Amino acid sequence: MTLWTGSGLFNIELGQVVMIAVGLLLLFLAIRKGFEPLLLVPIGFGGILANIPEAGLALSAAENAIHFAKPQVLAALAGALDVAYQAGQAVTPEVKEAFKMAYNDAGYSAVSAANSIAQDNGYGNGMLYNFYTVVIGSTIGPLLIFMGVGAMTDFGPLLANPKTLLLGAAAQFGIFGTVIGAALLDWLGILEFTILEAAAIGIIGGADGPTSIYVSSVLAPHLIGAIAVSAYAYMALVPMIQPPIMKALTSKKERAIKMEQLRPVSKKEKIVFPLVVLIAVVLFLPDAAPLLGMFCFGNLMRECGVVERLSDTAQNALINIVTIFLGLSVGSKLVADKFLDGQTLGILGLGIVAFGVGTACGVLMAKLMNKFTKEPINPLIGSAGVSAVPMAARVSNKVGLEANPQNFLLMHAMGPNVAGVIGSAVAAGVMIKLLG
Amino acid sequence: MTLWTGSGLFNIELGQVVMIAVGLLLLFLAIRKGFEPLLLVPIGFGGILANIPEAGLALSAAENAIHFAKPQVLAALAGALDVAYQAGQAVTPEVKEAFKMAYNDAGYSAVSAANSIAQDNGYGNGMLYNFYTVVIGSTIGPLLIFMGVGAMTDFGPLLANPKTLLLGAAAQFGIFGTVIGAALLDWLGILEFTILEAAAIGIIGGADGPTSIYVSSVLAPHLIGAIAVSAYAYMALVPMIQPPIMKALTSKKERAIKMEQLRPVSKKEKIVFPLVVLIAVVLFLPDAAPLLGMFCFGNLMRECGVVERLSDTAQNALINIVTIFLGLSVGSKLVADKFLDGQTLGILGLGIVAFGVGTACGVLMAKLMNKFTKEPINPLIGSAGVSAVPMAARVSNKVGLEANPQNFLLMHAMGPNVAGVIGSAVAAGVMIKLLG
Amino acid sequence: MTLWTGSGLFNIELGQVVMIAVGLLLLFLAIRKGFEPLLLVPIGFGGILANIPEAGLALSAAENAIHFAKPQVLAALAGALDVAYQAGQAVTPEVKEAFKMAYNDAGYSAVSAANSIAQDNGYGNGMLYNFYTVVIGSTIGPLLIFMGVGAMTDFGPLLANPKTLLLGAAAQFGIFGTVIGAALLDWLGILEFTILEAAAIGIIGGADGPTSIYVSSVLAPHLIGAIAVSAYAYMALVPMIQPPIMKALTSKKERAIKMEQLRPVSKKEKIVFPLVVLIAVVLFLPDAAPLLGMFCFGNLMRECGVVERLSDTAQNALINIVTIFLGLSVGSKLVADKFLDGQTLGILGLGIVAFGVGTACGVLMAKLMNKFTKEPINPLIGSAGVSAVPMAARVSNKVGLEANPQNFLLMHAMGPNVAGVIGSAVAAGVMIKLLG
Amino acid sequence: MNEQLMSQAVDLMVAGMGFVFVFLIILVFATLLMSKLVLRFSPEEPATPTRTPRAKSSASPSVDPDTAEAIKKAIAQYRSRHKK
Amino acid sequence: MNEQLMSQAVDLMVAGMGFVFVFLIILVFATLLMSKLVLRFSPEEPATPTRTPRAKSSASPSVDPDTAEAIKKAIAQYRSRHKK
Amino acid sequence: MNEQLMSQAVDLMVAGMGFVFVFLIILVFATLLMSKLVLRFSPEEPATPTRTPRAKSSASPSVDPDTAEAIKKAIAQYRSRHKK
Ligand code: NA
Ligand code: NA
Ligand code: NA
Repeated sequence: MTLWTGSGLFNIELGQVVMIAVGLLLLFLAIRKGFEPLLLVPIGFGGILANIPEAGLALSAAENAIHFAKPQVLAALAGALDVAYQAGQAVTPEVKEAFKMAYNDAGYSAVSAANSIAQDNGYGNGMLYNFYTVVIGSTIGPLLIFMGVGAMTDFGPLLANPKTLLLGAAAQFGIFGTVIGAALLDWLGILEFTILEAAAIGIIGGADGPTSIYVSSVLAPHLIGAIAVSAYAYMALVPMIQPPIMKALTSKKERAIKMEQLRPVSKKEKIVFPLVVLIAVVLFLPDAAPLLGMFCFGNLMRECGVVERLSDTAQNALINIVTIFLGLSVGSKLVADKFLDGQTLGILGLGIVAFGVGTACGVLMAKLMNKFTKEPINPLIGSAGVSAVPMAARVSNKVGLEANPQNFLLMHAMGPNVAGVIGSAVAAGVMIKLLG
Repeated sequence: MTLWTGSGLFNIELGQVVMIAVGLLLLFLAIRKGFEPLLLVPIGFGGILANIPEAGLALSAAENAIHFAKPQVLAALAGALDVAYQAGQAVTPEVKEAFKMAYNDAGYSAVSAANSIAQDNGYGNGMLYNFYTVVIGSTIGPLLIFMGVGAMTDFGPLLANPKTLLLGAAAQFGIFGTVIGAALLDWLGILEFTILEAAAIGIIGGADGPTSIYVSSVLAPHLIGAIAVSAYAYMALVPMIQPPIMKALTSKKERAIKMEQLRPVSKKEKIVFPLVVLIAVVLFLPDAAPLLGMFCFGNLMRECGVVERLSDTAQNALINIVTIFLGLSVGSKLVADKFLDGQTLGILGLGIVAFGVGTACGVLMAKLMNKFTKEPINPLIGSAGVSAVPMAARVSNKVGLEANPQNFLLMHAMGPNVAGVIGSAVAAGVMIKLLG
Repeated sequence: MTLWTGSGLFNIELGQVVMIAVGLLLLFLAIRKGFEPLLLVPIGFGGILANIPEAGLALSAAENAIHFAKPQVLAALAGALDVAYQAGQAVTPEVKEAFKMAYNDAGYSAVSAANSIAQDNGYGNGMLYNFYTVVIGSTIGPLLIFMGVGAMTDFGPLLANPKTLLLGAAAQFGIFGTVIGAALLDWLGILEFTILEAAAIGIIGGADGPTSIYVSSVLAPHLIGAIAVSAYAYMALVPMIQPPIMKALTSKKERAIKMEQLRPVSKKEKIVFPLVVLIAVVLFLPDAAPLLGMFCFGNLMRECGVVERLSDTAQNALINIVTIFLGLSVGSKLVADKFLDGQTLGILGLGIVAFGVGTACGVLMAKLMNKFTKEPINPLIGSAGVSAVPMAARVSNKVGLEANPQNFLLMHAMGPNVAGVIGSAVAAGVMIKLLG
Repeated sequence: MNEQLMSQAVDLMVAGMGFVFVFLIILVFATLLMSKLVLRFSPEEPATPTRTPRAKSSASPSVDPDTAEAIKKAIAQYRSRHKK
Repeated sequence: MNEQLMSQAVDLMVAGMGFVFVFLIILVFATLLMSKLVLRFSPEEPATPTRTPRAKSSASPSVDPDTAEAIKKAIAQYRSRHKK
Repeated sequence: MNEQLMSQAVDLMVAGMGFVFVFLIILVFATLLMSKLVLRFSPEEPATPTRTPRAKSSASPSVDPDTAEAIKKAIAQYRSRHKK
């Protein structure tokens, strides 16, 4: 009997069924459609695991104790969580709800105390909860991914043409425009957001996975699932989202502009550049130090040429290990009561707006710069400023080739593309500084 | 003088000498005899480290403080552990024993408090204790190994002939038969076991290392050393244990049965299968979710073809790193007072029974199925249902070739072989559900 | 405004400017001059990150809370840290200083309580602080590096000529001579040291990175930055430091001595040797168990031939991952108020003395042994006893070739070279036993 | 001696083996159904034979074994020389 | 509905985009200055062309593509056979 | 100035160097004994010469260095092209 009353079929709730379907959908998109599979396979699978009824893999010890709601355990928890409950009192759904809310609102010490009590009573943290705490709660996961990305990034094209940094700046309008969009939805009474939530949603416009996860883990951890899914899904959709916008904002003649070949960049410049970025961070935006610091560290290991072992590990074993856990951890936030919510629809809707605005601003900035510079700038490379490395640069190249089959923009677009990574990290730092 | 009174030679106890000899024996078996060296080398070495006198590598800070037994530290610990001891009271062996027992029986909060006090007084956790806590105490180690095993498993032969899942089911009689065996030893008054201990011992019959370690870490952590050693040792002995049983239960004619070639299996089936298993877990046995979830996740990464990077890492760097720490952690439980015990002999004896019963039931089930199916089933593939991948399948193949030199059973035996892994994980889930 | 008042330029202190310059200098030495880049690149970069004003990457939650010094948070901390401060009292620099000192002097429980309170108030541990706690605070980092070094070490030359172990012993005079040197500086009133600090500084003479970091993390964690930098810098300078000393202490004729070819060493001897060392540790010096245990474990994995997977991982992915974090963690101790201190100059000065004394004693011991042994011993191999593997052995070879172009000492010098690693680990164990 | 242990063990066996069989029988049918559905909805996909477990990574067999052997040795030799 | 949200969002945009542009403009000039300094103080270094992103690991191109292709296949074949 | 520091330092040196020598001298004899025992009980084992530190992974030297060099280049070239 315990086997039956403890089975999934007996306990499953509608929300869990829906979320498992969402997880399967993410796996389908990742495997069949090739949507950023490195992240969406673990996220989708983690989402399914998080919604297995009764298993509590995504819950802390205290949350598991509240779920099973034995009266004597609740009585012990009541003190730590400051809930009015006496031993022996009937365990109604309202009582459970009161405990859940008290736990969610509790500070660091109260949470520790409640988990301690739950562990005294034989409950444990779920596997995914542990992953989340270690990998995302500590912010280490996104930072290590960023280090690996730094070790994979070649700043050569950017160094050959540093002006393209401005394209990476302009595309960040996608981030802040989305914040305005969220405020608008709130103002219209369609959805409710706090400024923290609005900022975390905006970061989707950065088109950069680890930055999105990092910022939302700091500002609005309860939205991390929807934000990460939205960010990675739209990054995969860049080849569909960007071209119409790019074509609408440019004439065929502009798209056919040929750019001059990039100058060769010396090894020394590549070594010194991450240090220049780091010093700029030191002087102007300490709050971007974790993100940009790890990024520059990865890039320095790559370029300095004397720590190949470490650079290889950062680009392979380490980033792969972290990716597995990061994906499962993000998946752990795909639980019904946090994901099946109007806000998620809002996040998905705002996410595509973010990409569109970023793309448009990048292109417009490139058109503007083309007016003021001697050497010609093809406005198509502006769209690469959203980052989504290297997809957005490839899109620039492809649309450019359509207009002029001799027009190879890939290398020129890599400059704004990596500039977009720096730009989003700076925007993230500003948000954390002002709101965090 | 401190150097001499603090030396190993001055302090070593007989039990430690014996356990160091056991560690050396395990190393000998692993290195010279090839007994599952990937696990037994770290386990044996960890066992030696754990028994270094005075080093306390396998002890927590509080256990180290109790071992050195300074009166003022004991006085401070007395409150946390609820032992009747006043500052200044003489430190007799009985007092130390009382503290040790109080620590072993203490709940999560009391253990935390005692370790905090010990750390305030300058004692630290031993290295192996930390490894054990992180890798096994959190259950993450066995689960990551299982993920790696999933990433190395090819379900093709099973998908070509799903009936062989039943052979993997039958062989699990080894697990539960051993539980009965342990109960019998208890009933006869030879040894004493609780049902938790009996169940943990039974899991040796699953012939699956990470499952054994996972289950015993949940149900009977004090037996984990003996159970893991027993499981890995008998897995290495499969080529000696199984053939006599297989031959005794089959006629030469049965052993010579040729099976039809397996149908080709499409890539899509291989991708969907781990999801089918996962959904079955969701619906019927949430308690198997950590084990089978990670196993299916590893297999999905392998088969989906879009995350080769992650699959490679799961099969190599990650599983190797975890194996090193898991082995040392298991070794940390090879301390004299926990291992040199009648129970260990019972566990070693029951372990071989478990393998024998599992093998026999698998063969008998195959004989039964052969009666009811159109296409012929060679009963020798039944023994592969115990898992011990891929050793047991190779044994089936070898015994088959002896009876009929044209009879290649390897691929047919791989089906029940991997089915046995699923079967043991299901059995583990049932045990944890009913007893955990 | 927040952006400006929170910027680095507005807040930077002179000490931080100097330390960032020190970090850049370390990067320059590592990248351009090839000074032990695997460690000095992460250390230098970590040093810069640790000194980013306002970012607090190297500070704990409580230290960050004290830095920002909100009155109500300080009032909450006052209880935990036992500082006389009432809510509402003005926050003067003296008050902040009092909190800092109280935190530095607090025991384990008080530190935990203070960090808990700071986290309740929204402060978090800095990224580098977390790295340090996990990697060095737990001592796991240096031990894993040592395991990897063990897996890379070939004891063949040592086994062919075990007498050379004595050269590795003699060179440890560098360690203890430096302790005397530190005591002398203290006696002369030039600098102040405790015996713990003197011992930690002495270990620089071991010429072994992980041993230095391990010992100083146990005995004098506040000096770990200066000690690690000093150790790695002088190891890189071995080709400059050693030759003059070697030439001063030997005649040209002695340097030209040809040694007999080493006997071949069987695989079995290589397998058994790490176990012999381990047993010696068990019997005589349990306090060296963590260091030498992990070293022997790594070497056993290398030589036993049945766990190539694990050995490869220990030598590559695992050691590289740990190196990245270990370097950043050491860098986190390069903060102005801990590094810019007379002691650091003393440490740098004593470090070179340590290398010199170790080199000299090794050479003199070799000359002594040459008098008493039948087969000739070239005194140049004595200098390799300081360890600094394999640099010191190459130096012996090079100086030998200068004296006699047919004189290949590399393999003969590898014996004392690896003996020096064992010798320093033994010396470390003695120090921890007597002082820890 | 624990009075109830034997009955607990028997109960555990009955529940356990029962559940293991039920679960794996369900899995047999689920797998058969899954294979049927997959093959119906994508009949055109070229099936990989069961015999080659790692078909993904196997390259074309046009290089003759001797060449492969020579290259293998060269790679091993190269590695042993150049590995740090 | 949150009364202040819109004004907060606008403030955030102004401060954020302002800072992003200021920071990246500073970076443009810092990078130009850095390149000029580097090139002045080490003019002799042979520059690596931008087109080959991993110039470090690319070996001499003296092996013709066909040979490389053959070896590539052999390596893949070798791996698929010998991998455990 | 710490009155006792010098005497503590001297004590530490005496105890430390004494112990280091005792330990390593014991290790010399233990190693000699071990080698003798190992060689007595398994005299037939073909000894590996000390000169080749990684004998395990070194393949047969039948491939001539030029071929190896060519392959090495091809591998590097292949990697630089196909690495993601
Ligand atoms: Na971006
Ligand atoms: Na099994
Ligand atoms: Na040394």
